[in-house]
Amino acid sequence: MSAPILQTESLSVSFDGFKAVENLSITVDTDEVRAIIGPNGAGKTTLLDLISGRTAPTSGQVRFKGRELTGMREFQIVRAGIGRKFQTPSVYESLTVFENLEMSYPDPRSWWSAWRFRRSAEVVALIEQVADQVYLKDRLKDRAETLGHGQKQWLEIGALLIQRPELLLLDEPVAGMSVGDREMTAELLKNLSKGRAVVVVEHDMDFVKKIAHRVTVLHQGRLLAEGPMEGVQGDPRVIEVYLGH
Amino acid sequence: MHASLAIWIMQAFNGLSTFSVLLLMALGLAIIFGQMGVINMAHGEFLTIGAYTTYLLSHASEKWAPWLSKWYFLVAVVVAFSLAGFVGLLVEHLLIRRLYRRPLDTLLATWGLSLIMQQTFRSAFGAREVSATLPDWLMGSLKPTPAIDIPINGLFVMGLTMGLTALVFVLLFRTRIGVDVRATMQNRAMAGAAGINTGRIDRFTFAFGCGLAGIAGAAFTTIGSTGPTSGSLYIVDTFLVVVFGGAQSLLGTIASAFTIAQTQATTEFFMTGSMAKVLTLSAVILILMARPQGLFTLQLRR
Amino acid sequence: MPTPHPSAQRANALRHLTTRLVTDLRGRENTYFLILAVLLLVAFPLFMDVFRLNLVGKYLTYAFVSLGLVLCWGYGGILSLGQGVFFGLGGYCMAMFLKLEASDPVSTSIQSTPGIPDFMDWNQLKALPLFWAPFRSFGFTLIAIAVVPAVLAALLGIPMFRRRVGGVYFAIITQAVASILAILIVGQQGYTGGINGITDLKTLHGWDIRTDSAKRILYYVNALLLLGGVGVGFSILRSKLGRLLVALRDREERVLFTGYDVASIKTFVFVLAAIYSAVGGAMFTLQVGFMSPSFVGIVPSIEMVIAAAVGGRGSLFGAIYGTLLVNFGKTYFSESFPELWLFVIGALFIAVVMLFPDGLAGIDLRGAILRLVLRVRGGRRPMAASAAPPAKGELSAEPAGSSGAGAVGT
Amino acid sequence: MTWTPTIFRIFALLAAVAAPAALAGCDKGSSAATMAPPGDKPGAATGQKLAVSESEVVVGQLHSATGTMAISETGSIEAERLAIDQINESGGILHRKIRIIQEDGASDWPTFAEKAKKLLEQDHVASVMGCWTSASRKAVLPVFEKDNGLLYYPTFYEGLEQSKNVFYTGQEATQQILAGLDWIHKTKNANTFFLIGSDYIWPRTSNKIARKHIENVLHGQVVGEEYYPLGHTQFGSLINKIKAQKPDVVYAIVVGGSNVAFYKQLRAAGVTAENQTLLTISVTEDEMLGIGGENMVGFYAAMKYFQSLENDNNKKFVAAFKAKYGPNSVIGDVTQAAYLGPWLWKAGVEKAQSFDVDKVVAASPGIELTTAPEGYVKIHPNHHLWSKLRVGQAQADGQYKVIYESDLIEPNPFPKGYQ
Repeated sequence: MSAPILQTESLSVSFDGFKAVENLSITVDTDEVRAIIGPNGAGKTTLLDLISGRTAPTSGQVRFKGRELTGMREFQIVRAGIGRKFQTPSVYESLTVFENLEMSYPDPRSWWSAWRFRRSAEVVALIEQVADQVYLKDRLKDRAETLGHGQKQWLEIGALLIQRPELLLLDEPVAGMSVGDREMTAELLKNLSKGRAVVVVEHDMDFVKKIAHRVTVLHQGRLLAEGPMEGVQGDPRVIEVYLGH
Repeated sequence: MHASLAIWIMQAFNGLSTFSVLLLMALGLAIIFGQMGVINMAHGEFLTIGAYTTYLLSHASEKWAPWLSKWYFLVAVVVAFSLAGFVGLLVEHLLIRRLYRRPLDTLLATWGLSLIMQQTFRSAFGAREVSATLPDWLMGSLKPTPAIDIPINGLFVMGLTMGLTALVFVLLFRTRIGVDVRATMQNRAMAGAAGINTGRIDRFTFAFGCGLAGIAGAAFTTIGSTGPTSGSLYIVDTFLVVVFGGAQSLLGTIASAFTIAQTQATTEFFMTGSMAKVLTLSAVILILMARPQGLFTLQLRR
Repeated sequence: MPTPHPSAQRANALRHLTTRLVTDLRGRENTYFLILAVLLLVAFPLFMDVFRLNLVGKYLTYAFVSLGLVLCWGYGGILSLGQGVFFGLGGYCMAMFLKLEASDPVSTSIQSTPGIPDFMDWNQLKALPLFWAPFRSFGFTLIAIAVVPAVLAALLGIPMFRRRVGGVYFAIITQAVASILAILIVGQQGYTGGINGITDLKTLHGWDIRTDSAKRILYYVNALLLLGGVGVGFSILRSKLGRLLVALRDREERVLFTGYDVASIKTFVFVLAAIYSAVGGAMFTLQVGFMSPSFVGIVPSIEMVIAAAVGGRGSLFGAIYGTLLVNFGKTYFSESFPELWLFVIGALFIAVVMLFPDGLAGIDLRGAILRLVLRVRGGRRPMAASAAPPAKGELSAEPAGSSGAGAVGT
Repeated sequence: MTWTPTIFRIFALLAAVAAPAALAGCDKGSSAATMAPPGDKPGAATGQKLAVSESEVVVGQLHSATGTMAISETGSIEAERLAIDQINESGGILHRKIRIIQEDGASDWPTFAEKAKKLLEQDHVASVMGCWTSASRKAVLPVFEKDNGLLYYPTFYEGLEQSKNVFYTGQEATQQILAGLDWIHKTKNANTFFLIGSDYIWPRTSNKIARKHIENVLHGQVVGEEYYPLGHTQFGSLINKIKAQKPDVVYAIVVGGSNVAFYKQLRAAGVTAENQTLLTISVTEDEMLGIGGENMVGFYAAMKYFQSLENDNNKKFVAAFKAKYGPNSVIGDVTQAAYLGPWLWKAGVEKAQSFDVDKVVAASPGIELTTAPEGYVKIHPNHHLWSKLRVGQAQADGQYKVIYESDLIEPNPFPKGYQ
């Protein structure tokens, strides 16, 4: 595997004394799909928040391609090449699928560029290509609120892809999806990881098995275990934690 | 030397009484805005209801119950509370409850309401300001030393404020209904699921807040004016106090009322009132820009 | 707990309205724009004597504020209760220029210090304050009219938007700013003319702005500027920026994590709204002949918001017509029965919020009546009322018109 | 907008335009006899067309019936109506009955300007009784000068103004201030003064004049000068400053709602007539209603009129006023000054034998009014009135007891040495 694309070093954050994440150091490589698992309150989503700049760490660093992220503002981190998908699908219901994707097109993304923005052939091409990738090619003209739950998840992922991110942070991408949709999503993620890294927070173990190269287990904000799924599954501490709950 | 000391003592007291006035104004709003998130621009008019109630009662007691005229004021406080509360109940039922999801629209609607109420006062009591004759025991001042005067009405307002604040705390944090209220305000759906009648809780909370405004109005007849628009004088400051304190936290409201009052009172002593006011407000706004969550709020995972 | 449903649906309807504007905008707008132009540039001047025309001109200056509010509130979701501040600043800049021209040494010879504005003389100022001096230049004044409010708006906006201050808090803070500025202007009367404002403005480069012909010309200038403002508004709403604003209002976080500097975009639209207001203020000063702190305060600021809401916070045209209607109503009622005016306007605000959250533009009388009836029956609002928003318009056309007439004609 | 054909809204709008226009139309109709043809603009000094028919003359009344100022302006509205009724009963002016068109300034200066325009350009009223605050007067002044209208302005004010088109029936600052200060200086041998005002032009200008007089003429000393925003209600700090300074006289020009708060808090803080001399020029009987007499007992006020004045004119006036507006109604200085307006205009018109503004203006200087409730007044060439100054002492019942009366004082709106 190639050089690490993401590194966190002794990352900690506490809210009024409650330590949500404590002294966490993990490393993610390019072309890797990394799953973060752990019982509720283990600090999975908080970890994503810390990486994407949504929450400022109390101490520790986050390094992306050797570049320090802590202290940067959210949109700067996004522009640096990190895409973040939220737990609940968040798309612009009142806009069409096409417009949703278009919104993420990585032009300078200032008010001025947005005002002057014109739909070039190349933009349209990119959007159609991505739409195809996320199984929404034939829904481009429809307003997003008409999409099904799974399709909204995909649309959000698609919107991320338009940004050409090198690191994708996905928070429970298959939550509430039908079995069929899960299959397709797994397929999608496999293709995505080419040339970039994907970090997935997920509860669904079968899904994790399918996609993850390595798994990081969190418990009460601390790193509990890390490694390939098989190894982690056998780890007594992990079993204890899961059965203990 | 001794004289100037006396001045400082009285100035300190003045700061305190400004504090209690601000707090008394803000208390009702802290509940309506802070807890419920409803922006009630007509809050000042609920104050005015209390004020006019006091005025009417003072004259009624002079006419028909002279024996009461010494103590009518205490009655007025109670009546003011119930009357303002009742109107609040109506308003909540007809207006507010349809707008919980749209705070900014509440702002517009209640502004309209405040205009209507003001004109109603004007039609009913005339445009001129009126004055309730206060019982003697409320006027004059205590003289611990010949040089020091502590205004009794100031003390009265202060006491009233403390009492009400304590009451609010007990209600919110020591009673079953308080639990329900806080539950509803923090998570309506969950509270509803937990079998709390959130509709009723809303109504109660809003009415209670308005009632407090009514009491404030009654109290302010001792230090301020009573006219169709006197209530609207307070509205901006009141909102600032609540926001500055950190909307959700009652403690914050108290703290901010105290800070603002002291700043106001101190600066006033060294410059003209206008500039003092400008300075204080600007300071508040600058701080709010730096710390929008206000003075007192838990830092939570967004 | 049935109540949230209607409000949720209404919020939804509003989103539909704005979305329609954003997506299939190119449709009838051009026609509407023409109609508006004809109305302002032909119909009104034909219909009215100079007095009424000047009145309309005055109302149209408020329409600038409404336009700004549509962009920053209706689309951006940022409600400012301090637009009067910017209206006032624009107006004061213009007033300062005109006042300096009006107070030449000759016409102020009775003063102890001739050549400075009369109110300065009354306040024992012996020389023109520094910040007044540049306003001798018309060019500078024109620039200041736009820049001064823009800078203030930016100073207010950037820190707050960066810290994600929005909605209610922003509204209240802007409101406080309004009251501060009002106190300041009244208190510093040596420099500002105090509560009387800056009055008795006569000429612009020697051209008497009080004559009837001047008033007509100013009216046209004002109308053209307003149409220009509408044009700019549409070029924004039709662009990706327009969709971005809607997106911002509906899913701010998503926009943020799409790599947009949300703060700067919000600041932009807030500043733009400020400039709109300022232009309105400047035109007001020119047409009415004075500027006073009574526009800076809270009350006018909120009334401007209401006017926009009445017309339809989601529609540029609606905002203009709304402003006209509200102000005609104000004039008409306060001429006929002053006592009633506050009741009427108050009721109007409430009605708009409760029944027509999208204002005249999105008016849906059928739905409104349905809602009303059902509400009386204590039932909940049926899906039907707002189920198919796209169908609304055609159906509600007539009621909108007649109710508009009802608001004023009766 | 997008889905409601605009055309309908335009109809609505045209209706909106038509309605007021029609309204104005019928006003015109009523006095069509000598109404100007549309082309002919009023305001041309000569041949000016006014709403005067064989049987009636139209007069405008422009005050705030709504808004914050309604508190103060109600009295003026009532007094002017009383005067006009009395004039009509006594046969009107040049055999014409007066018809009033009342407009509401709504406490909003631009509205004042707008309504003034309407009265002059659409209703062509022969004169206007109106305005209360200086701000509103400043707003309408250009309109009156452009359209050559005639305004009778009732309020005591800061002076520094003199317009051909305005008659000032209240006192300008020097009339109200100087004599009062002289009196208190003499009788209370007061030398240190503490000046207080609401923060706007009238109190500031008045205090400016007072200060000059105190320092240059009385050779006294001003130990403090304080201003609070209009509507301010917390005066604790101010009161403490007063206590710290212990001035011989507190000179108070607080107005509106602040007034009430100020005097209530003064009394509560133990500052009463027993231990502090206070002279105000801003509290008339009207304001005392809101303050409550008990909070002002013993304080002094300096103005030209008090309801308790002992003379036949006033007895008749007060009786008539109470008969019309109820036994509990009170009359303040401004109310009386407003009452003078119609009478002074009547005198001017009859002396000029014409309603023409220029003729009336030309005829007015020198006109005397011996029937004025305040006694005798005379119009000065500078359009202000010769009048006396009285000092009254506040009583618990909300009235003033007149304890000093000056000689006639010449109005001097641009006092040399006081600017």
